[in-house]
Formats: sequence, structure tokens, C-alpha cells
Amino acid sequence: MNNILVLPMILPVLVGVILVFLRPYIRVQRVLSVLTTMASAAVAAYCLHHIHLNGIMRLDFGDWLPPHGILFVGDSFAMLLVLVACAVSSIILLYAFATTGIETETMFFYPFILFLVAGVNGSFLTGDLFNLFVCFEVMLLASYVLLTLGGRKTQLKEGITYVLINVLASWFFLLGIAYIYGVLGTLNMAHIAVRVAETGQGPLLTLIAIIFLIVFSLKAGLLLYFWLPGSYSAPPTAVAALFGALLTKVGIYALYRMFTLIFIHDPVIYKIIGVLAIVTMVAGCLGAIAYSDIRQIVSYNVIISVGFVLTGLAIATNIAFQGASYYLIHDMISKALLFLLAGTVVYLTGRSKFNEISGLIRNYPLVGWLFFLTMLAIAGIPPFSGFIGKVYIGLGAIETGSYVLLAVSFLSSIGVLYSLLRVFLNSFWGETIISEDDQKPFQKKIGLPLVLLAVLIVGLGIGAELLSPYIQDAADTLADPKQYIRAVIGDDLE
Amino acid sequence: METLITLLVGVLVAVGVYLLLSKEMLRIILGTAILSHAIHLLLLTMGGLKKGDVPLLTETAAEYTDALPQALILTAIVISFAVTAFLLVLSYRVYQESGRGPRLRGRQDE
Amino acid sequence: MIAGMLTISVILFALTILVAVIRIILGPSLPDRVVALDVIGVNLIATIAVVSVILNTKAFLEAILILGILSFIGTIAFSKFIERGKIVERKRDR
Amino acid sequence: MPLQLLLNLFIAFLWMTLIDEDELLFTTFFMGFLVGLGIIFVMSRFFDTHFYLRRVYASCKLLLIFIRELTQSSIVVISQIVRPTLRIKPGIFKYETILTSDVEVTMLSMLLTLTPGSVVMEVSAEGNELYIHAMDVEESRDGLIKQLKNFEKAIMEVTR
Amino acid sequence: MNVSEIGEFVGALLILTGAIASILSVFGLIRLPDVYTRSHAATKSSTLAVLLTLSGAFVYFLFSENFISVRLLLGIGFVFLTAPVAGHVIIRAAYRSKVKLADISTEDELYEKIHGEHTDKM
Amino acid sequence: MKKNDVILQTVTKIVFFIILTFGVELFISGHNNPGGGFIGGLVLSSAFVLLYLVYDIETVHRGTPFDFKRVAALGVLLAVGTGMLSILFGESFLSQTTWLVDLPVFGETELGTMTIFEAGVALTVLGVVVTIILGISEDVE
Amino acid sequence: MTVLLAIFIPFIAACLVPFIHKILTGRRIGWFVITIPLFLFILLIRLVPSLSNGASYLYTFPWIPSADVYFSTHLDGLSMIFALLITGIGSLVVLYSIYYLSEREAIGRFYTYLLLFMGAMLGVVLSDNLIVLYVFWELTSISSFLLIAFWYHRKQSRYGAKKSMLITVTGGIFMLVGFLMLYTITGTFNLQELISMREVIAADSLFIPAMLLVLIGAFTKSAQFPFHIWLPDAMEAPTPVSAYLHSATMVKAGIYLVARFTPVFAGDTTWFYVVSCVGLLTMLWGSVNAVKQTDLKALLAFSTVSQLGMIMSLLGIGSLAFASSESTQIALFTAATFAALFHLINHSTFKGSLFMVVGILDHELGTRNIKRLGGLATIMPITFTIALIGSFSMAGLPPFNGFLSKELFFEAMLSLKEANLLSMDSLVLLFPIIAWVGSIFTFIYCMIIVFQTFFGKVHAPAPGQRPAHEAPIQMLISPMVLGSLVVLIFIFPNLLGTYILGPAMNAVYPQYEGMPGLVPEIHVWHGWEMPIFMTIGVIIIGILLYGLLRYWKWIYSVGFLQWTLDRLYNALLQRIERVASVVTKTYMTGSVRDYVAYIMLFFIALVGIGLLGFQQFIFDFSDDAVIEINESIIIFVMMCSSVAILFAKSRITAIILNGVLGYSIAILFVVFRAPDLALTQIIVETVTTVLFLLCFYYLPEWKNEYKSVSMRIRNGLIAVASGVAVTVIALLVQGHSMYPSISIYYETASRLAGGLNVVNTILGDFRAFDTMLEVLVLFIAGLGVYSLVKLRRKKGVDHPEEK
Ligand code: NA
Ligand code: NA
Repeated sequence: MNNILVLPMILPVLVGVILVFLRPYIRVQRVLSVLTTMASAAVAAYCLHHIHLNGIMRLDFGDWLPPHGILFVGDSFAMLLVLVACAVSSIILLYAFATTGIETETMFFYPFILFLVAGVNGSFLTGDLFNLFVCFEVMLLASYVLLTLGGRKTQLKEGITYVLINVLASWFFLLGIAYIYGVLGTLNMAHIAVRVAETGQGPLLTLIAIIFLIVFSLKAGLLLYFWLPGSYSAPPTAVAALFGALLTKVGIYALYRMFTLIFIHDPVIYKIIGVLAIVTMVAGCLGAIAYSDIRQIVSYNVIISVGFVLTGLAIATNIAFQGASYYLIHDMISKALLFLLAGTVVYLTGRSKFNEISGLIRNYPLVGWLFFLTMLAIAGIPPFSGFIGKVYIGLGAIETGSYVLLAVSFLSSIGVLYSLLRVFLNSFWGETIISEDDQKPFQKKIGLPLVLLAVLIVGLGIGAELLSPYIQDAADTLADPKQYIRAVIGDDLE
Repeated sequence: METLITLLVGVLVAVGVYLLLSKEMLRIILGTAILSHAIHLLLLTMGGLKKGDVPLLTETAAEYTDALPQALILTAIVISFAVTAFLLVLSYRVYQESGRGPRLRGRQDE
Repeated sequence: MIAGMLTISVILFALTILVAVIRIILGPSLPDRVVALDVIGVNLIATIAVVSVILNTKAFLEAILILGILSFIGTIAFSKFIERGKIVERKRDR
Repeated sequence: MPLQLLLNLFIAFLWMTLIDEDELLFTTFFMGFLVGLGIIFVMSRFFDTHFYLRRVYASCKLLLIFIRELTQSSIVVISQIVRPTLRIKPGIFKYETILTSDVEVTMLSMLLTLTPGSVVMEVSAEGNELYIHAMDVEESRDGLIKQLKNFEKAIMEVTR
Repeated sequence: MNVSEIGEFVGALLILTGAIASILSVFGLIRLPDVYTRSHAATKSSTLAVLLTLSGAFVYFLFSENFISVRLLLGIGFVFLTAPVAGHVIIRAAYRSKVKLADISTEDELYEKIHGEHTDKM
Repeated sequence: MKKNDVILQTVTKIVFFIILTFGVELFISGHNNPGGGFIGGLVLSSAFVLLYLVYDIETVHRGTPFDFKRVAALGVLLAVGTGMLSILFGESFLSQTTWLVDLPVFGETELGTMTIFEAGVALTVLGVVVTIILGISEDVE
Repeated sequence: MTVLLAIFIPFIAACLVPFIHKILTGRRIGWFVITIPLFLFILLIRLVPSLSNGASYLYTFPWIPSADVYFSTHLDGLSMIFALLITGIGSLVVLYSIYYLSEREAIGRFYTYLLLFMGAMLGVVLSDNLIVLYVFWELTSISSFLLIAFWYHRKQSRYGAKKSMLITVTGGIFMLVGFLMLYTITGTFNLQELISMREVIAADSLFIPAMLLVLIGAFTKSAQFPFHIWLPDAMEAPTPVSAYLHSATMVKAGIYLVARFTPVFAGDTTWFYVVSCVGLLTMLWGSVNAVKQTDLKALLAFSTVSQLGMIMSLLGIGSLAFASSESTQIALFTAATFAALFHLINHSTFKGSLFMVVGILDHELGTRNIKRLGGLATIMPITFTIALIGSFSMAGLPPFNGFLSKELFFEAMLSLKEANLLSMDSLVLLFPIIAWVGSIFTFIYCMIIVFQTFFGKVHAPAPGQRPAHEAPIQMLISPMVLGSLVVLIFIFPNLLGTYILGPAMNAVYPQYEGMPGLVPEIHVWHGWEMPIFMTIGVIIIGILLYGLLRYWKWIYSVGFLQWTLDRLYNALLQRIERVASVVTKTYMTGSVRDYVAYIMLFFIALVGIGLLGFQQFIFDFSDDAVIEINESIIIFVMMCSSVAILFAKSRITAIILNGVLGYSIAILFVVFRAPDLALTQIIVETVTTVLFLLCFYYLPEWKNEYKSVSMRIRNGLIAVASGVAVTVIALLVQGHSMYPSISIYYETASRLAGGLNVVNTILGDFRAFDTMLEVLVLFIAGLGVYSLVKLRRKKGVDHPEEK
């Protein structure tokens, strides 16, 4: 019994609900919410180490043994993501304190954020397919509200698109669950994996796998990312950063789980994923170059990285999984920072197009240099966080001879670099337009979370070794689904 | 029966998708509603139809029909209700923001 | 004999519903449709009752009552919509 | 206060009926009483009308009258519908009732509405005029008015 | 035929009668000229039909399983209580939203009261 | 002509209490019969929907002065709380327990955490549905 | 440890500069900075003797051992040349810059970048691990980027910085992939191990790709054709930077890489072909283009391109030693590498001094335009002398070091005839000719530097400019030092050969280490052989062509010569941006219906692909339950009402029909023995309908949807196909149901959970977690609706995130 496993999800829920009662007390809300995410992160860190020492953790809700009850399964891959998600959310919360404004904060802002975090963590941890659907919905509902909170016109408009696309995705999810249940009669993911392996993944199961591919591609923004740029550029910065850091990652996680645990017997799927990843990266690059709106550019960068992470899945070797794990972590942190920076620029200048902004670095050197650093990190330039993941994925691609994937994924970093370089050169460099008097003061409160994230980015690059045992655990579980299955069902059952 | 219901599901899906491809918010929301009807039926069908008695153990029966899909559908119904409610409000807020005044009364020819 | 009567009944009820649906589709006025919907609700109650008898189960007796309640609520909602456009008011204007 | 007590008993009874047990048990009734107590406690500020739970006999009589009327007029309406050609002259007429209280007027209207061929369309603001739509106003107006009088009498026996 | 079989038969008969009443009354929904007259046919006749059916079911359970279904009784009561109100409300709404009476209608003592006084209704 | 909703309102007063009672019954008896927290909560909320339809918000509020958001939040707290309770008792999260309690009037009665859980569910459903409907309706003004 | 120190000291110093700058204000900070390279230079030069005795210095500590990334450094002869250049020229450049930069500049920032670069560059040449090397490699690109855009308010600076960054980083990424391939082959990132495994590498199918990728990295960095285009624009950097990065050190990183990887790759002649051909082509292209430049710095940039090409081509020829077995041949080809390394040093000295001269001119006269310069020989005699030395050395004239290496260059080109390569016949002739032509153009632009700047008529200073005068002595020290080196090396070439070049040769040719003739003696006079004739030819034809320059310069303005790679680069970027914009905006319409259409099409397409996998379609209807007439009527009702929704004229009709649908489903739930579902469905359907009605108040009337028939058909097709897809899969699933459901368990265990309603116990106990979360979902939605309706941000209120 590992009740601790439920804490990263249930703590935010509990505190979130309690905060509803504390609506007028913004300070209390702030403190409690950031404490909650930090506590969740601490729990995740503890679990991560526990898993490293003792193997995969499992919690059967209500003590009903799998496959009959719902359970949380904490493997290193999931737990790493939980850890980073909580840590990043904590930092984003710090940013939110400084920028959101009392008016929005009283709109149950913090409860919704906590619910979002809860949904994300639940999605990472659950070992039941239908429960994954429900966790997704928790996350989605919270994101719907956060996206539209405050109710500005663009928010509402983008909200509609976002909600509708996700409704459709959820529908496909249910469709997949229905089919799976029809064929295999079970919902526990490990149990499904066992049964799929037993029957051999025939064409029908592959067909069903394709439906799940569609579902999670929609969530992850793999090719089906149309909803993403608009909805990521509408909400307040902190929310956008949270979205950029967390939302697509859940879809990516689910893709990894599905296609490393359950539908692993038909290589066609990996080919399809590979093609999708390639198209995503190319289209993402085009999109990132096409716009001059900084928030759009940043959003398309999310798309590129989705494609990049999923090349790891298309390659599907241990080393590629290691790369993907590293890269996912990097991506969560750096995208959060990138979104925060983009938002800060928009906030400081009141403009969002990079060609309308110039010479910011003179007035706001910190923002400028952090942007520069983030740009390098995201482009995978060493020694920052994105680099090591890139190396591993590259090695995996070479190992399996996936040269097209290799080429596109590595060239996509140039697209990333180019798109962000344009922003940097135009907005931060160049003649300073704003006079000393006109410039908005840069609060230290805003600086702190930015610096914290930057420290993580640098630290993760230089201190990559610290994470490597956990990353290896994660990759091992992904590469060898038996570990997961054994942890859930044991050797005796079926 | 299963086949017939599956066909019905197909029809509902087609109608739902067609509505989803509209411009009008209301049609779209109706489309999502119909799609969720379809998926609920499909979930039930996947567990097998009329394969036993009502899953109440008060009723002594040789066989009970599959209760799990029912529980899942119940959850799905509630979730889809939640989403529909939100979507409805969201869409009318969009119209509100774009400055179209409310109408006061259901029209005759409706 | 009894089974036959019940089967015929349930088919008749189903046909009633079909006819009511035709009225809904035809209209022409909104109240017409609401009336037809009300008819459907009432006939669904009957259908459930007959099905309960056929299946010899008491599991659906709640559904009868629930359907009664909610078809009533639905009808009132529609009527109010037809009458006033808004179905819940802050303060009655009378 | 006594009114609410009445209602409470009613709920307790309702509860007992809903539980659907084989035999009537005091505990069930008590449980229902508790539930009712809860509901009334919660809703107490809302409840402000009168409710009478007496004159069972009068009620039964009213019921019988009503069932008779219902059957009769149902047959009339159905026969009108299935007749090959429609020969009806619908219309709206006004009826001034001697009943005064809300409950009385409501009961009258409902009974009238339940019997086929007639619907109460409006109750005037003062509550004493009923506007009735009849399916065949020319032929059945007198019959309807007679029916109304019958109902009024029966209702007053129950309520007063 | 024992008592319970007779009871079951009576129940079934009631149900069948209800069903026939229902299908007959629903033809009114097609045949009658305006919403007001249709509502007579629809609401009330089908109310009768449903009452018959529920009573039939009640009788059936009573005799076949010695089961007094209070829920069915309550259902009957509920339909009694709500059906006329529903009919009344729809008709009133129709009239207030100016749905025209059929041409064959002879008199309308309400018209002035509703549409005469208030040109602007809300 | 002014409206006179006397018929509707009079009937509603009765119907409302029938629905409420029925809702509570459905919730309590959900263990062994169709019903349970969701359905119970939904029926309860439909009773309120009826009230709001027939009366107006202010009138209903005079009778039921709750903040339904809080009702809903309380419901969630109850549902989550039962889960946390099992943690406190050293069992797996959301382990439902039943106790046989000897109550003065009822005798041996089964009391379970599942009932609390379902009560939470019902309260949330009630709170949320009413919140939504009120929210939209009050927007009219 | 010394080596490690050498890498880290500049970084540490770079971090300290901003703080020290507060104490040592103004240009005084330069005196702090200069101590770093000077110290390191001394540190390193003390190791020279031991290196020439065959020692090498290794140091390793684990960085990311799990990825085989060790922070290993290795100081051998090859690294030493570069390390000395970096620190030596670095010292001179810092000294020069102290007086070059004005007090008003952001001097602190400048030195931070410069030190950053210095550390990175030392890292590149000293690291023994490919990944670490790559890390520093990119760091040099970044610091170069920062230095080029030092005056970031200038558009041209930003343009140049961007260009250099894009090209060098891209090249770096290619190189990284090459490294990764090497790792895949060998399982190590360690350079020394790689070299020892060259047979394994050569046998692998990834050998050629890895080689080409690494070369792309080298070529981009060393500005080889066609990647050279960034270098002229990099001249936007302050001149000390140009002298340091863009002539003496960073651009030579590519040379270093090629030299370093020669033992790994040179076994295959592909290496030779690519390296030498690209090198020669670059040399020719660079020199030809240099002639037409009017900006002195641009001229020097192209000259650098050309010279780098020359060195590169020499390295290519040097690689042939690996394919040879005869010792005479080996000696002949290793001599090419020797020449390359020798010229590398020479180039750094004379080019460095020339850049500094240009910097002085720019600094004193405010222009670098040849057309506006003239007659400065008398006004600025010292400057003129240094320029003369540098230019003549570059032109390959004695008594300067350039002459020596140029001779060796010709010799190496001529040595090709000894190579027994297939299909070499034409190359044997072509190589020396191209080399010779390139040298002629080199000669011409050297003359341009000297004569068009320092002779001819003196231009009047433009308004706002000071009259010309000699530069302050502090600025002249560095170029003077370099100038004297040019002469000194000419006089004592073999000192350099023994102590510096010798160990480097050993590093390039580990298998020939200690072989006699590997480090040839350099002679000022070879006797009357081909190279000297070629040099004389260069001088004669060069003078002729220079004299007639104005008669043939028009060639540059015609046709394809005008069409430069630079324009291609600009056009390419523009085109990419336009295509990106057009493509993206074409499909990102912002309209939900389009997105939904994409998704459904995607679904249909993927299902289509999935269906291809079936050999046969098995539908199994045997297990179907019977259909009652009434059920079929209900289903018919549902089909009718759902289709009727499509044709509903008014929205409320559609809602009513939807209600019918919902109620009918409830009936189906009854028929299928699902009482709880039926109850829920009925209530939810009604409440939803009420919600619809509530919201109708605000929603606009339902309009006629379609204007175009084609749209309707498109949507219809998508819809029908989706329906068919869902149905077909569902039917297949029913035919393939392979396992009994797990839910049998619930029936038996339900009593354990204390309930007889199985559905309810599932919801309340077995899957209570779902229920809990579902309640949460509902709660969030409720709260969300509330905030959406009630909590609107007030308009006009100043919100921190909006303007
Ligand atoms: Na729905
Ligand atoms: Na339940």
C-alpha cells in the first residue's frame, strides 16, 4: 500500500476545494497553492527515489486488486513527469502572484490551477484506461476555465475552438475505450497489455491503436495541433506558461504509455508516428517562422518540440526513450520559461509583434539574457538542458537507421533557433525606442521565477548526471513493458 | 440487436459530425450532444446487449448483464453534461462579447 | 395470450411515439412540437411500465416516476420559453 | 406550525411508501419523519400556503366524479378524432367561478383540463375568471358548464 | 384459470386498452387543425392511456407477485397531478405567443384580454 | 393581461416536495436499488430547477438561502474526505468501510463511508446544477 | 590540470569582469583582462619543450558518465599550436583593443564576450571528448554571435550576427550528428580511442556519412565555399574581434577539426577529394571576390576565406599519406600537412597585423573604403610599414613568412602527380593551375591593400572627420609585434618547425610518429624548381593584372558573377519566410469547422490505412440479441429524429428532436437492462434541455447554414465516412470479442462492498476514484460557468497584463 502515491493528485484537489471557501483571502490562497505544488513535488521526488531503490510503486484504490479496481502506478517515467510538472507549476505560480492581478485572482484562479495540476498528475499516474480519460477531463475542464477566465473576447473565441477540439478528442478516447473493452473486456492498462500480447496484435487491435493514436495526437499536438497556437496565446501569461509546460506533455506521456506498454507488436504504428512527427516538426517550423506575433511563435515552438519528443517514440529504443525522457523534462521547464518571457515582453511593451518592439535589452537586460539563454536551450545548444536529450534521441535514430527522422529532428532545432533569433534580434536588440521615463518598472517579483527556471535549465544541462539513474529507470520501464505489467498484475495472473 | 444498435450509432455519428462541421455554435453543440449519445450507446453495445438480467442482485437471475459499461457510461454522461453546460455558456458569452443583444422571446415560427 | 397482448401494447406505444415524432418534425408551430414532446414523454412512461411487466422486473419503476417528473419539468421549461423567452427570472414582473 | 407538522407527516408517509417494504414498520415511518423534518427545516422559509389533509370521503367522491367525467369525455374526443370527417367547432369562452382560494381554483382547473375536450387557458389576475378552450364549443358549452358546477360543488365539500 | 392469472389478464387488458387509447388519441395529433385542439387529443387522451397502462401494470404486479408497487401508484398520482398543468401551460404559452386558432373556431372571448390590452407583451 | 400562475404554482408546491423526498430516497436506497449519489443529486437538483422555472430567483432564494457553490464544494470535500479518512485509518485511499451501529430507534444499522461518499456526490451534483442554472439566469438582468 | 585551468580561467574571468569593471572603470578593465591570455600563454609555452619530446597532457573528470561524456582534455602538439595562437594573439588583441574601444562603449560586456570566446576556443582545441568539443564549438559560435553584434543597434551588425550564428550553428549540428554516428560505430566519444579504432570506423557503413557531416561542421566554421558567406558580414564586429576571431582563431577551428580527424577519416580517398577540392575552390573563390571589394575589411574577409581554403586544400593532400605505403610518397604528402600547419601560423601573424592596420585606419580616418583612402604612406609611416609587411607576406613575397608557406603550397600541389590514384590525371594538372590562379588574385588584392590605401592622392577628410595622422603608439604595439613575427619566422622557420610543428605532425600522423622526414626542414631557397617559377609567374602576371585592373574589373559586374551566394542566402530566407507564412495561414484558418474537418479526415484516412491490414473481414452476428418490433420502431424513431435535426428549420425544433433522441436512449437503456443509466439519462437530458433554453436567450437565431453546395457535399461525405468508419470497426470488434469481461467479478464481489446494485457498487466502491474525479469535473464545470458568467474582468480597469 503506497498511499503516498495519491498525494500529488489529491493534495491539489483538496486544497483547491478548500481555497474555494477562502475566496476573499488572496494571500492565503497564494501561500497555500504554492505550498501544495511544492509539497507534491517533494512527494514526487521521494517516490522517484523510492522507485529507484525498490521498483515500481502501486496503489490500489479501495484495496481492490487489479484489474478490477482503479490503481495508480508510479514508474520512473511517470514520476519524473509528475516531479517536473509540480516543480514548474510552483515556479509559474510565483510568476502568477506578481502578474495576474487581484481581479483575476479572485476568480478562483488558484483552485483552477490546482485542479489542472491535479488532473495532469493523475493522468501521469493512473494505471487504468478509463480513469485516464477521467483524469484528462479534470485537467481539461480546469484548462477550459483557465483559458477563458476573465472573459476577454479573444479568450472566449479561442476557448470555443479549444473546448470543441478537446470534446472531439475525448469522444475519440471513449470510442477507443469502447472498442478496447469490446475486444479485450478490461480497462486496466497492464491487463490490456497482457491480453494484447496474448492475442498478438492483429489488424483489429492495430486499428484500435490508431484510434488512440488520434486521441493522444490531438492532446499532444502531434500533427493535430490546430487548436494549440490560438489557445496558448489567449490566456494570461502564467496560464499560457502552464499550458505550454504541461498540457501537451500529458498527451505525449499517454502516447508513450500506450505505445510502449500496450500496442507494441505492430511496427506500422511506429512508422505512422514517425511520419506524423516529421510533418509536425516541419509544419511547426513553418508556423514559427510564419508569424511575427511573439506568442504565436512561442506556441509553434511547442509544436516543434512535440514532434521532436515523439521521434523518440517512433524510434522506440532504450536510448531513444532516455533521450525522450530528458527532453520532456527539459521541454516542460524551458517552455514554461519561454512562455513567461514572451508574456513578460508583451506585458512590458504592450505589444506582441516582434517588429513593433525594439532594443528591450537596454531597459530589461535580465529578460533579454534569459530569453537568449532559453533560445539556446530550446535549440538544443549545449550545455543547456535540451542538449542531452537531443543527443540520445539522435543516437537512437542512428542506431535504428531512421535517418529521415534524424535529419528532420535535428534540422528542426535550426527552425527553432531561427524563429527565436528573429525575436531576439528584433525585440531585444536594435535601437531602444522606449525612453527611460516611459518604461514600465520591472518588478523583482517577476524576475525571481524567471531566474529559477533559468537555473533549472542550466542545472539540468550541466548536472544531467544527477537525473540519469532515474532517466535510465524510466527508459528501462518503457523499453521493457514486462516490468510495468509485473508490478501491476504480478507474475501469477494470466 | 447489437448490429442494429451499431448501425444506429453510425447514423448518429454521421449526423453528429455533420453538425460539428457547421458554423453555427448551436448546431455544433448539438453535434457534440449527439456524438455523446452515440458513444454511450456504443459503450453499452460493446458489453453485449440483453445478455442477462438487470444487474441488481435483489433480482435473482442466472446471469446479469454487464454492469461495468453501465458504470462507465454513467460517468461519461455526467462528464459530457458538465462539458456541454460549459460550452453552452461559453458560446453565448462569445455572442455577448461580440455585441449582439439578447432576444427576448421565442419566436412563433420556431 | 397475455404476452401477445403486452407485445401488441408496447408496439402500439412505440407507434404512438413515432407519430408524435412526425408531429414534431412537421410542426408547424412551436407549441405543437412541445405538445408532441409531452405526448412522447407520457408514452415513454407507459412503455417503461409495459417493458417492466414484460421483463418482470421492478428495476424500472423509479424510471417511471422520474420520467413523469422530468417530462413535466421539460414541458414547463418549453412553455415558459415560448411565453417569455427567458425561462428563469430574477424577479417576476407581475 | 401545525401546517408544517402536517406536511412532515405527509413526507414521512411518502417515505414509507417509497421504501416499498413488505410490511409497514415504525422505523421506516420514523426515518421518513426525520427526512421530512430535514426537508422542512431546510425549506421552512419557502412554505407559505395552506394545505389540508382531510375530508377523505369528499376527496374520494370527487375522484369518482372525476373518473366518470374523464372516461366520458375521453370517449367523446376519441370518437371525434376517429370520425372520418372532422365536425368540431373549437373556441374559447369565459367562466366565472365561485371558488376563491388558490387551491380550489387549481383543483377546478385541473379537473377540467384533465377531462378531454376542454382546457383552462388563463386564470384572471383576480382568480375568479377562467378562460376555457373547448374542442367543440357550440355543442358542449352547456355540458361543460354543468360539469364545472359539479366539480365546484365536490371541491367545496373537500376544502370547506 | 386461477385468480392470479385472471388478475394478470386484467392487467394486460388494461394495458392493451391504454395502448389502443394512446394510438387513437395520437391520431388526433395528426388530424386536428390547430395546436389547441391537438393538445386536447394529445395531452388528455394520452394521459388516460398512460393511466390505464400504469394501472394495468399495477394490477399485473399485484396479482402475479403479490407486490403492491407504491411507486406505480405514486406515478399514477403524479401523472394526474402534472398532466393537466402541463397541458394548461402549453396552451397558455401558445396563445400568448400568438399561435392562431384554427379557422373553424367560432368564438374567442380571451383575445381582447390578452392581445388587446398589451401590444407589447413583455 | 397580467399573468396568473396560480395553477402551476399550487401544483408545484406539492410536486416539489414529492421530488425532494424521492431524491433523498433514491440516494439512500442506491445501494440495493437503482439510484445512488448521482441520481439522487440530479433528482434533487431537478426539484430546484422546477422551482426556479415556476417561481423567480428571489422568491426561491428567500426560501433556500444557500450558496450553492459552497454546497458543491462541500460535496467534493466530503467525497475526497472519505478517501483521506481511509488514509488516516491506514488503509488504501478510498477504501470504503461499513460499520454495524446499534442506533436507539433503528436497531442494528449499516453505516458506511460509502454513504458519506455518495452524499458528497449528491451534494456536488445538486450544488453544481443549481449554480449553473442560477448563474446563467441571473445573467439576464 | 594545467590544461583544465587553461579552459576554465577565461570563463571564471568572464564572470568576474562585470564586477571588476566596477572597480577598474573605463578602459582600465582591459589591463585586468590582458593578464589572462598572457598568463595562459606563458603557462602553455613552458610546456612546449616537453611536448616536443613526445609528452602529452591528459586530464579527465566525469561529467555525464552515463552518456559517456567525460570532461577530458588532451594537450598534444596540434592543440598546442592552436592554444598558443589563441592565447598569444589573444593577448595582443586585448592590448590593441584597450585603445581601440572608446570609453563610451560597453567595455565590460565586450571583454566578457571575448573571454567567453577565449575559453570556448581553448576548450575546442583541448577537449578530448567529442561531446565536450561540440559544447565548446557551439560556444564559440555563440560568443562570436555576441561579438559580431556588439553594436547591436546597427542593423548590419544584427544581420551579420544572425547569419554567422545560423550558418555555424547549423554546421555544428551536422557535425554533432557525425559525432553521434562515430559513437554508434565505436561506442565512445573519446577522441584518442576513436583514432585508435580507425579501422573499425572505416569498415562501417556510416563511415562516409559521418565523415561528410563532420566536414560540414568544419567547413561552415572555417568559412569554406559555399558556407563562407557569413564571414564578410561578420566584419561588422569591432576590428579586434575580426582580427582575433575571424582571422586568427575561430575560423581556424574548422582547420583544427579537419587536422584532428585526419587520422580517423583519411584512410579513404573521399576525404582527400572533398577536403582538397572544397579547399581549392574556396581559395579561388575567395581571392577572386576579394579583388572586387572596396571595403578594406571585406577585402580582408574574402582574403581570409581564400587563405583558409588554401590551408584546407593542403590538409586534403596531406591525408593522402594515409593511403600511401611508400615512404617517399608519405613524406611528400605529410609535407602538405606540414605546409598547412605552417601557413596556419603565418596567416595568423600577417592577417592579424593587417586587420589591426585596418582597424587603425578606421579608427583614425573613420572610413575603410578604399576609394576614400589614399596617400597615407607618408602620413602614417609605421602603419604603412606594418601593412606592407603583412600584405607582401600574404602575397607570398620574400623576405616574409608567407613566401615560405606559399612555396610549400605549390610544392604540395605539384606533389599530387606522385599519387597513384585512379582518375587523377586531370586533377594532377587542375590542382596546381587553380592554386596558381588563386595565388595571382591573392597577389592582386595584396597590391590593392598596399597601393590603393597608402599611395595615390590624399583624400580630403569628409565633414566631421579629423585630418589623418599616425595612430597612438599603444595601438601600434600589437601589429608591430605581429609584423616582426612575420619577418622573424622567415628568418628562423625551423625553430618553429621543430618545437611547434613537429609535435603537431605527430598528432596528425600518429602512425608515422618519429618517422624521419615527417618534420621537413624549411629552406628559403629550393633551387630553380617548379614552385619558384610559379611564384615568379604569380608576381609578373599579378603586377600586370593589377596595373590593368580598371580595364577588366567590369567582369565582376556582368552576369552570373554578380549573382552571389549571399543573395542566394537572402533570397532563401525570404522565400522560406514567405512560404511559411502562406502555407501556415492557408490551413490555420482559425475556423473550428476546418479543424474538425481535418481531424475527421485524419481519422478516416488512418482508419483506411488500418483497414488495409485486414486480410478478411469477419463479422459475427451469431451472438446478437433478438430485435423486438417495438425496439426497432424506437430505433427508427431515433434515426428519423437525428436526421431531422439536420433539416430543422429552427433551433428549438432541433432541441426538441434532441430531447426525443435522449429520451429514446433512456428507453433503450431500459430495454438493455440498465436502470441507473435510464434514470440518469432522463434527468440529464432534461436538465441539458433546460440549459439550452436558458442560453437561447443570448444565442442568435439559427440561420441557413450553407451557401455552397460543394461545401455541403464535402461535409456530408466526411460525416458519412466517419459514421461508416465507426460502424465498421464496431462490427469488427463484435466479431472479434476475445475475452470475457472482467466485470463478472463485480457481481460476486458486490456483496463484499455491501450493495446489491452492482452499478452502484462499481461507482461507489470498485471505481470510486472515477466517481470522485467525475464529481470534481462537475464541480470545476460549475465553478467555471459561474466565473464565466459572474466574474468578468471589468473593462477599462488597468490590468497588469494588458495595455
Ligand atoms: Na450528452
Ligand atoms: Na448510483
